[in-house]
Amino acid sequence: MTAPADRRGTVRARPAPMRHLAPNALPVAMAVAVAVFALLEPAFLSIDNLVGIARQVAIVGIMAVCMTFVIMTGGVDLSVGPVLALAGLAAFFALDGGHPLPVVLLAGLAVGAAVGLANGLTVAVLQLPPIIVTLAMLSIARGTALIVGGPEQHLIRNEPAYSFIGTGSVLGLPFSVYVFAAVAGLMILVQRRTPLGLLVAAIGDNERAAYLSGHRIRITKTVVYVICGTGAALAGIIQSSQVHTALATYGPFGTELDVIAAVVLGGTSIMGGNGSVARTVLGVFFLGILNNGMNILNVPIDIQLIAKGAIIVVALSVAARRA
Amino acid sequence: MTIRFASAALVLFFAATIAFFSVSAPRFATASTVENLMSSFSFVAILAMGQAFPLLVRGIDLSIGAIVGLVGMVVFDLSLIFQVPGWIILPAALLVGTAAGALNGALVVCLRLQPFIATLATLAAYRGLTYAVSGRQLVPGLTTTPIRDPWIVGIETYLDVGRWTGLSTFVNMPWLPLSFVIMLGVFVVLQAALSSTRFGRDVYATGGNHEAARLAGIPIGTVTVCAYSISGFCAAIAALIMVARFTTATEALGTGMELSSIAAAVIGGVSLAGGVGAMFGPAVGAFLLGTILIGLTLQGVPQFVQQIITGAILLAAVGYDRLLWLRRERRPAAGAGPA
Amino acid sequence: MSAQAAPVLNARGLSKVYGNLVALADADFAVRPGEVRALIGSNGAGKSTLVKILTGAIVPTGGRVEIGGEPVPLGDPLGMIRRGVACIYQHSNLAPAMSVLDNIFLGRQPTGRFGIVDTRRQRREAAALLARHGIEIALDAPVGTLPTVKQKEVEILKALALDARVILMDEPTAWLASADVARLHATIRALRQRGVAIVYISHVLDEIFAVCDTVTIMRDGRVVAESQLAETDRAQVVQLMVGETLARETVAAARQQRRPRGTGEIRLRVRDLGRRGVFGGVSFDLHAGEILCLTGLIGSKRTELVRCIFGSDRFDAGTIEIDGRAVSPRSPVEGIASGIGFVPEDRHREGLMLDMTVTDNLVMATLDRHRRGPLLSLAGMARAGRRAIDDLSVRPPGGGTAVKLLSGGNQQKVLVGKWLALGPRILILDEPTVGVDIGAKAEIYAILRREREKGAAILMVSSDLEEVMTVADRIGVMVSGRLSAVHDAGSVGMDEIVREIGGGTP
Amino acid sequence: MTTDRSKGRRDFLKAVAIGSTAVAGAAAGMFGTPGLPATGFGVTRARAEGTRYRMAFIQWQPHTVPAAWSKGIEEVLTPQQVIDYELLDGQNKVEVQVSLMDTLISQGASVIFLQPIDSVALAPSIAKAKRAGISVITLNIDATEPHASHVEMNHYYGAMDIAKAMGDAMGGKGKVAILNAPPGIIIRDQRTNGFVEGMKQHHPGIQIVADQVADWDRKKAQDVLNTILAANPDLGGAYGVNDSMALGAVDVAKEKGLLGKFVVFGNDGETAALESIEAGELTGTQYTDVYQQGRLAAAAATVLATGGVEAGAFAQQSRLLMPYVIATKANAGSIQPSQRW
Repeated sequence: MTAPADRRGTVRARPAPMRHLAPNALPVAMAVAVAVFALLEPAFLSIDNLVGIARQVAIVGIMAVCMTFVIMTGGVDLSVGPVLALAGLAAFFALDGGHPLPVVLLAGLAVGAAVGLANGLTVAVLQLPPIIVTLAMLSIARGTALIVGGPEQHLIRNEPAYSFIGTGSVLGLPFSVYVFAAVAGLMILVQRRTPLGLLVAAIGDNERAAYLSGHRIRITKTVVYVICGTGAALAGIIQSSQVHTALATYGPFGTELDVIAAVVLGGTSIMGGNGSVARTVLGVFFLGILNNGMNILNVPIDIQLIAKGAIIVVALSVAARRA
Repeated sequence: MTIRFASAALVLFFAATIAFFSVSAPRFATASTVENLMSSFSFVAILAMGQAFPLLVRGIDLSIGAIVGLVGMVVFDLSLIFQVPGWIILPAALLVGTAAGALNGALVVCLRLQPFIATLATLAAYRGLTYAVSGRQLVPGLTTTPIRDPWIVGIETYLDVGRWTGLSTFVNMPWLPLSFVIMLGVFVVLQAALSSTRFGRDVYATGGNHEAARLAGIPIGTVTVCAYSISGFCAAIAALIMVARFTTATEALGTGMELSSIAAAVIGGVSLAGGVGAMFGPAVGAFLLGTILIGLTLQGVPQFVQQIITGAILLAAVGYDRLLWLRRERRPAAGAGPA
Repeated sequence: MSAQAAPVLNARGLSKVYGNLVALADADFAVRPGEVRALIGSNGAGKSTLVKILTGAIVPTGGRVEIGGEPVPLGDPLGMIRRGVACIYQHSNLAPAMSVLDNIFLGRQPTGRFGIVDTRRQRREAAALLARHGIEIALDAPVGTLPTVKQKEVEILKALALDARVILMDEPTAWLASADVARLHATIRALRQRGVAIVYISHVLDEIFAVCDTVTIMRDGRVVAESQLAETDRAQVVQLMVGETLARETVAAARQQRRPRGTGEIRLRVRDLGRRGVFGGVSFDLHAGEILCLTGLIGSKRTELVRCIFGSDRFDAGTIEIDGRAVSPRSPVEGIASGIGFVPEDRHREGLMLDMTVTDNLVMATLDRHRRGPLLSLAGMARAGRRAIDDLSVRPPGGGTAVKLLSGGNQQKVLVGKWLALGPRILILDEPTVGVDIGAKAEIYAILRREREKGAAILMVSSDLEEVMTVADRIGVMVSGRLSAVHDAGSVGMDEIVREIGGGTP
Repeated sequence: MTTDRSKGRRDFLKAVAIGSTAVAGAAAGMFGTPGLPATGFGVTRARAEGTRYRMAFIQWQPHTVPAAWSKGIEEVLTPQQVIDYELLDGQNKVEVQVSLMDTLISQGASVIFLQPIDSVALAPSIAKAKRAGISVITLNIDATEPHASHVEMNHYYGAMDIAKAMGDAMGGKGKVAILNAPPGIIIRDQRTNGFVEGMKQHHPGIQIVADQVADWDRKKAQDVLNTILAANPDLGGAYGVNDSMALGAVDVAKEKGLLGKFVVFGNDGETAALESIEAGELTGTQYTDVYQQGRLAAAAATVLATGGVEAGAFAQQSRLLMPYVIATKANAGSIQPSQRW
């Protein structure tokens, strides 16, 4: 945003700071982290733990992958936390009503899509600042979740099919990991192979030009938020199935920031523009590895937080330097 | 520029809200409610005013809540573990807060990090630091020991303005919390700094037209760092007020304050695009939110519904600001008088 | 004036190269105290680059600058300002939310104790300034709420308040009404009296002859001539400005190929088109297979006109017919739907996705054609890209390179190619060769003629008279929001056009 | 945790006595409570005079325990028909709780039930309430300011007993991990300290190899324990500072086929936990009949509100100490469905 509004050439050509991070700094940082953890605690590299990491990042991963587009268009979605809770509740009540699994899943995802749609329309059509819109939606959605679900835990008992989503495993890998992989794959496909993907990049790069090329910016932006909401909902379904519980307070304050951090570490500029789903996946795993490694070394929470902050700053400032 | 259309509308809305609750909510229009409002939301107002500065230079401070926590814990330690006298603690606390803010600014300026990211990182780091220095963990016995230092606890005193002025003979005047007076002080100082000092001009210029500011020889970097330092400084004051109010500090102090302060600031007409806003709006915005929460509680509206209403009001506020902007866009030539 | 006094600003051998576009080549430029020096040349001749170097906005690839005989560090805007080089930029350089007063004194308000701004003194000085230059303006109005003309005045005041030794004025009158222009000139003369050196950049010859002492003429990044205006006449100046840079045969070829009214089939009919407060009463026909050039001063609302035709702006009067069908495009989507392609003026702001690849940019307007079910056929896109790259001979020819790495000329070709891919029935180009090197210019002209042969109707906005004379079949001249005349290119001379253009501002 | 153990026990007996009589009395709408001047027929009189009482419960944040308390409280208050009761959300923020206290005070509530996030932080507001003649009843977390009554399921001693039971189950040796809550609320500190202390006292042979934060959350607990297990394959058990986290540990044990071998203890004793215990998955938890605790508090509240006792008069507060059991497969069955929350 600090790029001077000058004439032809000079400063506008400066690439968005984050861009150069992904290809070099992030993998390097990841390698270093892995090496350090492995040295201090060989068990870090055990198959069990690596699978564990994959399982642990699945939920944040799905949300991050789905939020990447939003951030690429210069937006942000702070409301993913409560959406996660809402979706879980919706699924629970659907199960309670004895509906078949597809209906249940649909119910959950629909809630997310609806919230996303609300966000998207407000941002794209009314053109209000995304951060405020989704901040408002954060408290609206949380309030709704608490009204709908109340404080009680809604236990999801003997629903083998539903529980399989979060707890089942195929060929030794948790099913949730497959879901994450599928979503990531799908979004990468969308980004690389569909008009939407190209359009999102175009809007982030030069919204005005995209508009003058005859594209419907508002619709695209709305869609992007819908995707984000749906992603959060899917995450919510997986979580509720993983813990056999639906609870209105799931996805507490801070969830959204973790997700955003993952996306940004992945090299997408928070100001919008150039970004990549694939690199977001990298960012997700980077944070996952940090958390897992520090847990496995039994690092106290205080040091964990400080380290996380410091590492984000270092990684990104390296990127900024490159630019 | 100090009081914009938005702010004027805000005042009207504020008045309307108060009027509404005064008639609809039982026991709303009482001295004690006013006291409650002043003492429970003065520090929110201070945080909102602090937050306004990063916003004015087109930044944002997500770590403001974490700084509150950090400062609170520092006060806790100094007072209870090291038995430092309060008159030393107060400046120390302010120093810590300002330093934390300055670090944010430095990250943004020197490392060229996006403000959102830089302060997101420090949000985690400062909270972690709070845990690390937490006297509650180091000396478990202290968890049940209140802070008694007069210098600190003294902040939580109430002034019976009513009696001094003799007004209380006619009406039941609310006692004035010192924290509210402090808030007023902060407001006056910061507003003065904004509207009548060179620094204030530089802040508006930096946020309003970065390139123009640079070409005009304004030290953008310094201005930015100062803006974040001010937000840290305000966080420190807020922390002191809270500690005085609770006679202790918890590790979680200030959690979520970043978002409420941003909300209050934006409701108060501070533009996220930078360069637009003042101190008046954020302060009123904070008390508006407070009034609504208290009013709804007195009306017996369930807490959860309150969250929804708060969100809706936030939307309304930005929506209204947008409306004004659109109107200005419609007729660029008009309105060329003093605003 | 004192032509023999030592130059206050003296630049030697300045050059600037972007990628493989030479924006400025070994240019010398000097201006003396009390001298008003015109700096002229067609768009992309290197004026803005020179100005940017003199204001320190960019660092030249080579050369040095002396102020008052002292060599100065380059690329240091503050240094330049401190040394008394002020600049009035074409784009706004003000903080919109701040008052006029604060903008005038931006970054250097007089302060008392504790950095408290001495508003009284500020007002005094501002008032004096206003009085001295006879400018009326509400000092407390937020600049953002002022009309553009007033904002220009604030810019000028800002520069004046700096009591600079050299003031660069980049198109200062572009947005000014003629009365204001006259007043500005009075101001300039007053400044000259006080020994201030002024560099006056403009397309308007009248203004130049009215107010300037000397002239520096640039073309294609080079200084082609310096002279005393007293000793030259318009014809010479225009001649120098326009030059004979295009190989004669190209020009010749272009001229004999002229086909006014193309196939005779009216493709686009515009009647009394108007947009309140911008332009009005514009009527013309555009035929299939012809190139109609709209020329005029910058700010004569040509861009606004073509935007309305394309649909990215709204018009509120008159009618547009395409192939006899009345249309009123309300968005680019609709404009494109009715077969219009639009190459905007500022290719960086409005045309290209700089970080995306050449191919991506080339297919940006035709994505739907490359859809196979829900997916894009990358192969198809690549093929289309390759074809376009070959047709337009984009260099480097890789479809995968990011557009921002291309030279201005090639970027422009990509931008044009994006619209050609659409096979537009009407192609609108706004200043298509700004900042494009001479070779690329010729290529673009060739492309345009090819499209014309294919029967496309081409509407082109250009301020570069040489260009207009070269490619146009017919020439329309716009003067402050009105289409004053449309000529057959063959039957009108450049000087005539020049007169009409200048004629706009008596 | 300030009181020494024996006193704790004595309070506990006294508490049961007061509690039961109070409940009986409240149900019958008549009173004779030891330690309080017998005013008689409080509620009846109130009903006659048509005076209504306002009572509110400020919880720390929406959660099963306060929810159950609230249920229990309502059970007692509703039938009396003279009391308006509402549940307020402290959003896990001290400042919110304090502000709510102020609001209730200016609203003129007659009794405030409070689950303080912090003992010290809420003390000033409690003092203020007392000045305003409002009785405050704290639940589970005591406050440093003496007030009307404190109804608690002791965390510190509970955690100690859990440590003991856990050690016994593990045969006095092995490694355990703590799935902890983030700092900032006092329950967390009390339980953790109690557990650590208990292990020191009863089973010095057992080693606490990990203490990691899992945010009260079942999913996080799963992830964290997974990781810890990778580092310590020989881990013998885990203590979840609340049941959700314990159940998270159970999930992991199930997945890794460690059921039976792996000892998991929780805290609170919510329904899900008890079921898991009966299913032979969760080893045990600290159970309290939270409904009963709510009823007890409500009963006391009724007494205080209608009994005409001056709130300021409580120089020395009554401590109603809830009986808790360490529920295991052995005794879990004896907990009635009606006692499960």
